Amino acid sequence: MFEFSILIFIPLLSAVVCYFITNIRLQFSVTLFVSALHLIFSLMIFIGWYQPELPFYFSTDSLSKLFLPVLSNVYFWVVLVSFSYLKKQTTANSEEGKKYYFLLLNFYLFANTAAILSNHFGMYWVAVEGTTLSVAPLIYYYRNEEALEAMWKYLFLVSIGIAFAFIGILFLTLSANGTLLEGKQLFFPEFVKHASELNPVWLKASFIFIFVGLSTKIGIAPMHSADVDATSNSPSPIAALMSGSLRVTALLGVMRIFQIVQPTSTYQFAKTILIIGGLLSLFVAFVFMFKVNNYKRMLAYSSIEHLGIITLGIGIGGLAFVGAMYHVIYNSLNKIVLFFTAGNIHRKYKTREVEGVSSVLNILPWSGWLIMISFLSISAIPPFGIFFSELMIFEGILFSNKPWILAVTMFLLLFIFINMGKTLFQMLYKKNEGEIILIKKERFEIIHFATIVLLMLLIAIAVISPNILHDNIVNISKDFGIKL
Amino acid sequence: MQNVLSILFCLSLFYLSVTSRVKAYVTILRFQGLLLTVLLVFPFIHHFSIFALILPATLFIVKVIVIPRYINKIILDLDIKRVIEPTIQPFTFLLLVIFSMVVVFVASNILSKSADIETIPFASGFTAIVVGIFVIIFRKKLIIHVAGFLVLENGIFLFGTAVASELPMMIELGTLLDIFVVVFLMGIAINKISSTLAGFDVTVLGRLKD
Amino acid sequence: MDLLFYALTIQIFSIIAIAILQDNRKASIAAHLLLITGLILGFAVSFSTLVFSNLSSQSFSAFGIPNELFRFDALGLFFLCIVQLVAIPTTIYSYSYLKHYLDEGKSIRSNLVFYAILLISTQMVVIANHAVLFLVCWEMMSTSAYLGMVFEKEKREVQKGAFYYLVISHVVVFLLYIFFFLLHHQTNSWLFSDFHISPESGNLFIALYILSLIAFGMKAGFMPFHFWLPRAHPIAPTVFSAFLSGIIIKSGIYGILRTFQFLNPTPEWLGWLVLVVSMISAIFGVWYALAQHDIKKLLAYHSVENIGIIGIGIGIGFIGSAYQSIPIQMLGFGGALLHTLNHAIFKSLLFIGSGVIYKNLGTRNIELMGGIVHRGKYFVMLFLIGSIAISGIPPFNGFISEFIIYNGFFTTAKELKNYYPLLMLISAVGLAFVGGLAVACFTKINSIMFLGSERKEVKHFHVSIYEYLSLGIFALLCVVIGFYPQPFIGIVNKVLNHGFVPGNSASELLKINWFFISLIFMTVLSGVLLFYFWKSIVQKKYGSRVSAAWGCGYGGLTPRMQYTASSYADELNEISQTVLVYHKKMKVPEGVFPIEGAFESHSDDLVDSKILLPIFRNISSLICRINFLSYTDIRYYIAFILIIISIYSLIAFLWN
Amino acid sequence: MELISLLKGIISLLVILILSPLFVGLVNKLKAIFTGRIGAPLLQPYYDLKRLFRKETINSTNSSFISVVSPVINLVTVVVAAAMLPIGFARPIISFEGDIILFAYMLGLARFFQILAAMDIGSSFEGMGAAREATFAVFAEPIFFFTIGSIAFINGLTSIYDIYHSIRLDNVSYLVFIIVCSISVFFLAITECSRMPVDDPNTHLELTMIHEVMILDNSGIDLFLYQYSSYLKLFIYAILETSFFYPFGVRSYTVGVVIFVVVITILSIALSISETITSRFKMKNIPQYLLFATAIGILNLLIYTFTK
Repeated sequence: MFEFSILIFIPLLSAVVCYFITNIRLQFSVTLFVSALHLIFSLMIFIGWYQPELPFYFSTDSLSKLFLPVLSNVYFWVVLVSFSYLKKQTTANSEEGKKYYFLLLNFYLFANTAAILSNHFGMYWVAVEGTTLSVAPLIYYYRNEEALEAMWKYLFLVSIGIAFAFIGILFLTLSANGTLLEGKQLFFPEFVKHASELNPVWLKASFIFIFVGLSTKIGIAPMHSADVDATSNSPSPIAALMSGSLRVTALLGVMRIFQIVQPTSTYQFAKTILIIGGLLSLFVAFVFMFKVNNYKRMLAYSSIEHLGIITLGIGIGGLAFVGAMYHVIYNSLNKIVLFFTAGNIHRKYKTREVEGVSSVLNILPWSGWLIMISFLSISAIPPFGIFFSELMIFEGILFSNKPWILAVTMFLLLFIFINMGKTLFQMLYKKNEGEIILIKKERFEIIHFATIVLLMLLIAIAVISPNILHDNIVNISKDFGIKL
Repeated sequence: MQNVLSILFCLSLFYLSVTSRVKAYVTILRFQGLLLTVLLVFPFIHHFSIFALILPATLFIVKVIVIPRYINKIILDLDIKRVIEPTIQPFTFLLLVIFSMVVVFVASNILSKSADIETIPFASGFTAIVVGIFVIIFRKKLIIHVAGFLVLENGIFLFGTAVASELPMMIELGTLLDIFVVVFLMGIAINKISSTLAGFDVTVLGRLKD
Repeated sequence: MDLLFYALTIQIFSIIAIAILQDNRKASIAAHLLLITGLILGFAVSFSTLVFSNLSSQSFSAFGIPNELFRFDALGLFFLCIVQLVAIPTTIYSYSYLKHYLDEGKSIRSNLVFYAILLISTQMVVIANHAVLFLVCWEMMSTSAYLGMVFEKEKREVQKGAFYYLVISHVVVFLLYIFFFLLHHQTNSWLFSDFHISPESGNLFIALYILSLIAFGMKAGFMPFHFWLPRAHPIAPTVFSAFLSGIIIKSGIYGILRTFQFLNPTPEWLGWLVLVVSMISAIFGVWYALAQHDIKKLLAYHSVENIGIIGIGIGIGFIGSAYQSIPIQMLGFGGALLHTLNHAIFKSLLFIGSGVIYKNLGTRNIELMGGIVHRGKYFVMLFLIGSIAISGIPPFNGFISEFIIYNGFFTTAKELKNYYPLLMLISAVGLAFVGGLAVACFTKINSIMFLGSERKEVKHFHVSIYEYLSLGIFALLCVVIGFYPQPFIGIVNKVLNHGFVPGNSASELLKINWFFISLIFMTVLSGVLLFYFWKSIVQKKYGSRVSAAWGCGYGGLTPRMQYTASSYADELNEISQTVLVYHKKMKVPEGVFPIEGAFESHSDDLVDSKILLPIFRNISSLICRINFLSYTDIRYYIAFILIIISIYSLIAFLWN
Repeated sequence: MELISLLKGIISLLVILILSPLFVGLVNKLKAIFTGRIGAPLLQPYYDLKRLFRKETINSTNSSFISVVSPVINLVTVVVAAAMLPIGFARPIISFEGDIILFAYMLGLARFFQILAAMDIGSSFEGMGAAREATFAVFAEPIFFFTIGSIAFINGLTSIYDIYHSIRLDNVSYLVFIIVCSISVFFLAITECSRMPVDDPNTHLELTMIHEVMILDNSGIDLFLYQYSSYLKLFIYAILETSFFYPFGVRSYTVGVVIFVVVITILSIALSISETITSRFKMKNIPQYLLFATAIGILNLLIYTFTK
């Protein structure tokens, strides 16, 4: 019960606290404390120093053990930089936004933790909806028209998507009719246990609905649009939060149902659907990288691309699945760095258009080099982690029964790399005529510290490759019936 | 009894598809809420328990009283025009609804072979979902979109009762709460939109593009 | 081997030094010193290991590091030696180069860091034994090279060319992924030492070879994959273009040779494929070079030519291995290896020389140069040595390796009778043709850049002591290998004997009468000196003076009346107009009172300008026409959900 | 035995060094006779050399150390090349496996410096000459390989001495092959030594010359060296030519020498005749001419390879 309260109640509590205290600094310190606590606990659980016994509707398994640290890590860094961000980022009418900022963050942590730890579809559904509700106002932080539109679209589309996911869940109960599970609760473990008895027709239907419904949150094409709008128009920490942890949480649901589907006859079908989704997302990213002229949108599309890669890997299975699990971690780390640095650039140039930005490397040396390095790392250049995970995924694809997918993927990735690089390097290098470059030092801030630490982490995890992580991922793939 | 309610539900959907007044939507939402409440209360006539009444009660409060009032309030505050602006003829819309309804009924009839489900509530629930989507797709006003979303939710609820699985009450309540908050947020958003963008239909939301 | 890792560590320290030292100058001095010490130590270790130890054991255990990660076999050590040998003078030059920028008050830290990373990763590439480690080092090498390239990042063409290079290396690494995956899948191991696949495995064998040839060939710059060199080299800072052309493109050669170690014996057609491709690269590389006016671009095309010559050697070797003939393999691969070393030396020399010129004249266009010989005599001499060497003319090292390759032709003709003499003869003629073109090209650049009178007024021409030092070291190497090739031949022979040409006894390489050749060279040298003194004595006797050149009685010769580079090369370029995409613009002065006329000749790269860019443009224009996804209205999003669900349900319905 | 063969080699080298101007003189004399003039005396080249030797050296104002060392290098390399040639089956001083390559590349070295020296003057006349020299050299190289090289490749012999040594009369196709080879060597000689119809050794129009214009600005000892090395070069090619015509199988030194003299005379007659009856080509046509010679070589080779 203790760890349960640490992980779930304390965030809720601090949300309430944040509602009552008005001083931003105080709110910040409370939230930071909570996030640190959360991080420590989730790491302890991950390392397995003790097995938490959680109450009804909640439990931990290898999958949630992996996803929980991802969440709390992202959350911790986001909170860490948030305060300085709020100090600097004052637009005309973002005051009230500040008031609820930390409250909503805490609520988000509460909901997201609940979603990850829940072992019941209904609970999961409620919690995920909760995350949507907590994120939507945060998207509207800037209080301008774009933010408003983004929020509306995100809220509306995702709510509908979630509704579809609910239908999927109902189908799942239907599929349980006439089996031992009939009338039982919608607990994952039972379903996984008796999966083979489920009715295939309804199972298929339920998989489709849950996948498509949650796709609106994961950002699998063609349900990606609202996601892109939201990520590109929210303040950078929130964008990092969304592409770092929220999408992953939504992915968790898909993986749950995939895990249930796995022993049944629907397995192949589900894999195909996942592969189609992944390829579609890659294709969408490929198309939009050609015409994107707003660097935050570009990053958003990049996270579409990487979630697509992960989905593809899960769908392919085998080694690709393991690679996908690693990719989840690395991608979330890398996305934080990208969005933070992009946030710095936005703060300096006051525009998201690529045209408006020039010679970043001279004006903001720190952020410039950091965003370049993180771009290199996101495009799978060693020694950063993404390289290794993509290596695994590629090898998995090559030796799956559909090697042609590798060719397609590589082609798309190559062009994504080209266009992203073109856009980014133009920002970094381009020197407008008549513009005097004065080489002045950019102040070294907490945000740079955070990004550097994260990049280090990105290298360290890849190079050291701790056994706990590897074993955990091996366990996950065991749960998914993957023989390595 | 359940079937009767479902049929009524479907009739409400027909009305929804031909009406051209915003107010009518609110009324329909109320009506559907009422139907769902009755549907929930109905089993308890035999074995009565206060505890079991919590859920229907909340349902009634949320779906029949609070949300419709709230929507009405928004309509009055922003004095949104009384007529909806359909993008296609009501007649075509009706045809579309009928067509999809037929498809859904046939399909669910086929599906009911493989698993025992009461076809009529199931099908009508599903039709409600489809119609909700149609409403969103073919109407311009954001408030109507919200209404469409609610219709969809009602459909899901009906359909949930049809598949004869009792979700734990806590989760049902959570669902209701979520829906309520969503609608609440949407209302705020619509307010903001009408104030900042001077308009309350989707045509004003066209800024974000590549 | 521990020492080697200490050496690497010392080099890594240089990065730290840059990080901690605040003052730019101090940082640069410290970093360069550390790098050079590390390199010298490393070179000492690797060279001594290569020469003295018997390389029987495939891998040494280095402290801490488990065996399978690194491997110090003959081939790896040979390339390691090349890298370090070339890196030392380049680093010396790098110091003065960066000093030049420091005086302008430009920050050079980043550039220095990337240079250090480039050096270290390149040394790691050639000793890596684990495929993934290899890939990591490989990518770090390419990427740090890119980051170093964009030193003068404000310039448009710098951004373009460097990015072009980055994209190409990305493509290469994608291909390498597949290559190593297949090897891993087949041999069920990641270690180079375990990779071996026999031709029995049929298609896989061929596929692997094709992959490796495309990937490594792209890195090495074989035609038609050469297009990135003439774009990347000119824009890179001289240190990097020297290293790029001297070392990095050799990593492609290294890869191909490794592939041969993994997969042999090769089928014969493969040998012919390599031979023909290399011949084309050699001939058209030098021909393109002839048409250039940008000195660095010209040198880049010369790298294509020399890679072609190396490839010819490799092709011969492949043919030899197809027939299991040891002499042919020895001569072919031996020529290739030695030419790799030689090219690394003189190409670095030439690039650094061009860098010096660029620093002083501020232009890379040779049409604007001239008369430098009167400013820096010794500099010109050093550059001249490099030019003679690269044209494969005796008595310098270029000739030695080409001589070995010619012997390869002869031996192949001798060993494998019937139609081989004819084919080999044609190949030899091709190589001779390349030599002729190279002579034409290097006489062109030497004479236009250095001789005559100054076309553009040279403010000052100063060559710093460091520049002289590095150039001198390279020139010395050229001379030494030219005049006294035996030890180097011995090393190459040893490399080939150990795990390269299986089961070899008496070496063909050593059979060549090297002693006699170096004797002849000595005679030539002494003869020249002798006659020179004699001539000067005679001149003393009968007098000598200086006067204006003969201009058909017209006295006022001006620098602009000198012969230009484009007119020098015109006749040859005319002949292969279509391949070179060679076009001229001429404005003839007309009328009674003619206004000034103008003439310019220009050559684009065929592959680059006629194939790649159009393809890319078409793709992007096609994609930009796709806009069914870029709706802004939320109703479409929701419609998408409905549509995709129905599609998936349809799939589900039609499933099995 | 070794010593004697070495001695023979030295003698033959000396013969080459001494007789080369005479050969030029002979050709010029015959040419004069054919054109109905009396012409210069037979030993005129020697007189020229003597005269030049005595003259004062004048260098261009632009010239650098290149034009100082170039004549020397030119001479030395040509002499070394000459030392690889057999006369009357004496093993030359320099003779080892693959010296045919060294021979070609030594001449290449000479050319390299000749061109540089020409460009060193900094006048456009020399520029033209140098450009032409470079251009035609590119096409001359293949001819050399297609003739002498072809024999090398066919017999697997890589030393000039062995190559000529291996020439046999036994089968007809081989004989034909050798003869055609000698023809294309003749073409090669004409090109390399810049005789008619490629170049006119005694024109004085700067715009039309190749070799002469390159040394236009040289004088005194430099010109002496250049001239002498060009005489040597001509004689070297003459020897390459004549060596085909040794009575096959005869292995006696004296007979060899006698026949050598005879053939040289015949060759000079042929050369002078050709120079008399042909006129210079336009510069544009010279590559075709060279390609034609190459074509002969290739054709010949193909025929030979596929008739066996």
